[in-house]
Amino acid sequence: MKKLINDPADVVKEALQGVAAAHADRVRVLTEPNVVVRADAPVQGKVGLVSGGGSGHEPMHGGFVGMGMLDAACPGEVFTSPTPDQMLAATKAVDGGAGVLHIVKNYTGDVLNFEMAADLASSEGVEVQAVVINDDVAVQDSLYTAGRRGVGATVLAEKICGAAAEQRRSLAEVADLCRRVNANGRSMGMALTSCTVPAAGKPTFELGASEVEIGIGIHGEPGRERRELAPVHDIVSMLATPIVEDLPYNSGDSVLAFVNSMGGTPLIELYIVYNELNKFLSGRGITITRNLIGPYITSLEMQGCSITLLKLDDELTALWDAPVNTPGLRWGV
Amino acid sequence: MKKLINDPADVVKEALQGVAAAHADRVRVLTEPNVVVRADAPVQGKVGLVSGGGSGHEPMHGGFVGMGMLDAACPGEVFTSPTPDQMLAATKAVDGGAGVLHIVKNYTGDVLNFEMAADLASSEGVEVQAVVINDDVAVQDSLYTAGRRGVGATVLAEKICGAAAEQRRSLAEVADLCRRVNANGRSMGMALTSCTVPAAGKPTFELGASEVEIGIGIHGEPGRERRELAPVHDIVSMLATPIVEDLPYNSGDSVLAFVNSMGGTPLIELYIVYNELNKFLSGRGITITRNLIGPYITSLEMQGCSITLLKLDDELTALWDAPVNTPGLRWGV
Amino acid sequence: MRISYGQASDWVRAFAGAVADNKEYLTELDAAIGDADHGINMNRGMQAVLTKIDAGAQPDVGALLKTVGMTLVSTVGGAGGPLYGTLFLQMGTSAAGKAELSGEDWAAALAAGVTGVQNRGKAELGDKTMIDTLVPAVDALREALGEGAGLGDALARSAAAAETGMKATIPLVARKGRASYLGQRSANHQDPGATSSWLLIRAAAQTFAGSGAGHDAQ
Amino acid sequence: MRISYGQASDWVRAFAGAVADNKEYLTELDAAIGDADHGINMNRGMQAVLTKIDAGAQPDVGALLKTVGMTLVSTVGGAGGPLYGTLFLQMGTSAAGKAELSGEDWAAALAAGVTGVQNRGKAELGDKTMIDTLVPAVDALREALGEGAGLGDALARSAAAAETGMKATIPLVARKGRASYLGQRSANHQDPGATSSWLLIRAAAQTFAGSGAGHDAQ
Ligand SMILES: Nc1ncnc2c1ncn2[C@@H]1O[C@H](COP(=O)(O)OP(=O)(O)O)[C@@H](O)[C@H]1O
Ligand SMILES: Nc1ncnc2c1ncn2[C@@H]1O[C@H](COP(=O)(O)OP(=O)(O)O)[C@@H](O)[C@H]1O
Ligand SMILES: [Mg+2]
Ligand SMILES: [Mg+2]
Ligand SMILES: [Mg+2]
Ligand SMILES: [Mg+2]
Repeated sequence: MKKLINDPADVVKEALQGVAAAHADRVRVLTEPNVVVRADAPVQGKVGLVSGGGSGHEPMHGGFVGMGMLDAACPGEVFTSPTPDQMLAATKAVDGGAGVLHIVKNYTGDVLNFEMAADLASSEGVEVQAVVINDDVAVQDSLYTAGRRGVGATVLAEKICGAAAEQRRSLAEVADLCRRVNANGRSMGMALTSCTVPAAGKPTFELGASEVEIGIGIHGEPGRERRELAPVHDIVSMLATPIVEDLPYNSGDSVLAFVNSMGGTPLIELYIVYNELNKFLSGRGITITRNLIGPYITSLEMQGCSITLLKLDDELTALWDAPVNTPGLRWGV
Repeated sequence: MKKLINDPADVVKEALQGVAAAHADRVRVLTEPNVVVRADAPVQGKVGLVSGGGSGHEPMHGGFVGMGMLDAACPGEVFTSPTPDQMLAATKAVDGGAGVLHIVKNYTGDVLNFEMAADLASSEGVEVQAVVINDDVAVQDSLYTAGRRGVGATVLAEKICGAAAEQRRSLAEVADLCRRVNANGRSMGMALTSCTVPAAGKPTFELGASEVEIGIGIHGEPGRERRELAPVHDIVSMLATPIVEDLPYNSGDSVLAFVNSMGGTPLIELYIVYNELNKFLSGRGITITRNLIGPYITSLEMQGCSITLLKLDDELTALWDAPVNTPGLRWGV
Repeated sequence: MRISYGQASDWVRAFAGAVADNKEYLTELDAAIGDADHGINMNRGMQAVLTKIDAGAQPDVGALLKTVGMTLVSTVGGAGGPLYGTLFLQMGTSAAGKAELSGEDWAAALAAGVTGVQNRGKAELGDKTMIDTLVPAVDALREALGEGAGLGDALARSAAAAETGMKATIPLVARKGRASYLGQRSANHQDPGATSSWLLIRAAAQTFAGSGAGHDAQ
Repeated sequence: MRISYGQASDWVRAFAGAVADNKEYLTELDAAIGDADHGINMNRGMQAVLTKIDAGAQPDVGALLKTVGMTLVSTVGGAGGPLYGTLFLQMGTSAAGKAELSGEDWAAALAAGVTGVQNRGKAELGDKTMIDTLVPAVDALREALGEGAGLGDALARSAAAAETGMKATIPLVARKGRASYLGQRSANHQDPGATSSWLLIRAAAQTFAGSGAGHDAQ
């Protein structure tokens, strides 16, 4: 394992120290338990937005704390859901009297820990609602399973709900909006390489020199299917077809297209993916009216990409365009 | 070679098509020859800023085209300096009557091609100045060699000169400022892995499972020294010591610290690097007053990082803080 | 034939030791169908538990188990943290105020813990989770005690049932937790949580058998 | 013993063929001390040259060489583009308006080209660049012609000197171009540009020897 780290046990702690040193203008980093909080939290009268999850997905979530997006993020160990005490501390730190929304990715660990935290916060008198994001079409959904994973739509939900919260919308409204983003967003990802959890010290899976995993999540877990490497034209079709057919996205729809690097795939390849996606969608009469291209929800140094589509209307578009000022996403200010 | 591409020969072309499709609000992409131009170019009365270089360093340079930064970028083939006809087309496209500055990284190919282009542009009546960036302390400087490479300081020069050009400073002033950024900036990089030029199809060099290259450039070339992997604490000291001793940066100095990913190193590691750098500099009485952390001048999918320091004064700080609106760097607007 | 505070805490220590010894193994099982952290997470948690219980004795067995649960909840994370945390918290509630446990107390506490895990995680038998180890372990324990077996025997039968349950996860297609994302590809792998749960049950059989609760000590 | 337009263009084609055949080899040499693109770049450029010269004949040898130079400048990029571009452009200027070249014309054109490369790149003999191949090649050519050798012989001696110069780059520490960044680590590798230049000179000896300019055709 070659990484720019000291001790695998200190990865999260030292990365958070780096974040604290780099972005003191926008965030504070609490320790014991670890929470990244907006510098001016709690914002009185504003719904507080809290998310969290395992580390290793940077900039998500800590890099999305700031004006117009999250009020706090709870970083767990690498690929490990954070604990309820972190979520409780975050919830209390951002409660400005208008309640707190927990944006939870659908993983058993995240869901259970956030549930425990919400119980604790409620018992301390903080109004909490939780929305679970589950946009990954690679996973067969069923009442009898853990359901679909939450992936790329999480980033979009955090941005859009963050904008709505800045407008002082109510907790119920922001939660509804979050469900709306989730309902209109779909994702699918693929890997060219595995990644190495620092504490594990070796790659989570092994891929042959010309193999790829289709339908991966963001935790280095194997995907739905292993297959031979193909031209990106075909890869995009493998990812985008199940996405557009699932919701479905139809001719005439406007979408936000989010082409995400899993961490190790550089921008030059992402733009080629975007080019193929644009052609794929045009061919179906779907128009990309907004886009996001880069490493935003990553899986350590994994090479690969994911595609997320979000069906847009005027309101979602306006909220997407609203100012945001976080270390990971910034415009309009 | 596993990459998200179609044909290696089409990498640059298709990535540019992706850029054109994604960022039509801010840039236009010309073909034959390839140039990325600010959408509203030429801006009358403003010095035009042109840079360029091989592709594979994204977002540099094409991602830095837009208000407050470059007016045009010339993308060459992967790791190959662009050609004079690209630079000539760019220069003519951005000439708003106040002259054009060529920001050139010190590589023989870039220097020679930009020289030829400047001759051609001058002969067509466009006033051109060129500034060569050579901030890489890994390379021993000498009158009898090609001198130092231009690396991380290029990004900072493009941002700072872009802000000055927006203020309608003269070509001579913007060129002077560019030389000042270069004079006050120093960089050094390292690699954990090699990278694969698409057309070559295999890694440029091979590194053992616990080897790193210290003092690399941005073209997958071997560095000054191969050594055993070390904790990031030591790596940062290997990179930062020659940097601070070269200029030198002294106790009491304020600096911009730029921690850059070579493309394949994820943000979580960069923040650990930043944390170590912050401690290293604090220990010498040097204060980081601005920072930039992320993949901005990359070497395809190479894992590794580079550190760039720029000594700041009030003017450089204000120009750094000025609004910028490019696909790769955005704030204040 | 009663479980003292010391024995209960020895059990916790034995489980911590087994987790530490099997850290890589559990993580490898999790790499195959999950995210390669189960051993790392459980070990981080159990090391924190050791630090906690080394720092001073708790008032009684119930308090001890609650402390273990609280510590796991706040140090493990992932699915394992709330699930094992709940297991110990509910065991602690069941054993609240008791300075020592009879065999029936132990069985009742374990059953309460497992019910807690089921309430929290909503997994059924056959979903390929730790439930596939824990439910047979509780059932066998109760059955043995009901048949009048000594605690040592009952614990041995419980551990055997746990092991069978653990191994039975191998052919299953996961329906809960992260492994469920793999669909059919989750088959032919032993579930990591079922494996750590077997270590827990086996530690009880070993710890309590080797002391006053041993099967000859009826 | 004169070089016709057809022979000149055969030489360009022969160079293109040699570059194509040695594309991987040149790129590997460049990977060792540069950035692994020299073969790829030169091949892209020479393929563009072939397309260009296949599209229609140029008015004369000078125009042909200029077209080659212009095409290389606008398709190769890197250091190779302007340097090889300049070589051909200056050769074209030297041969301007000539329908065919004498041995002396050829030597003068090549010398002008190499001087152009030196003016542009500022490399000296021993800097571990294409200059280490080209300067000895020109010197040997002129010396041979001065001694009254036939063009075929002179070209053979030129090619031999080019090869010696190319091999002499192996022990050198680079002082120009990308390899200079490596310092001492650039030693013990043959320079890629010196190697492509040897292909160029060798192609001349082979092309012109095998036709009217051959060494028996004095
Ligand atoms: N809903 C559930 N109910 C019971 N056990 C579960 C459930 N979901 C997951 N598990 C158990 O948790 C184990 C994984 O734990 P761990 O790796 O620590 O968490 P994570 O999956 O969050 O990385 C699985 O092997 C399984 O036994
Ligand atoms: N200043 C120079 N003068 C002459 N030749 C040079 C000079 N700099 C580099 N070269 C030649 O260029 C070759 C490299 O060409 P190429 O790989 O195409 O360009 P780049 O170095 O830009 O990738 C070197 O092997 C060397 O022979
Ligand atoms: Mg996990
Ligand atoms: Mg090159
Ligand atoms: Mg796990
Ligand atoms: Mg090269």
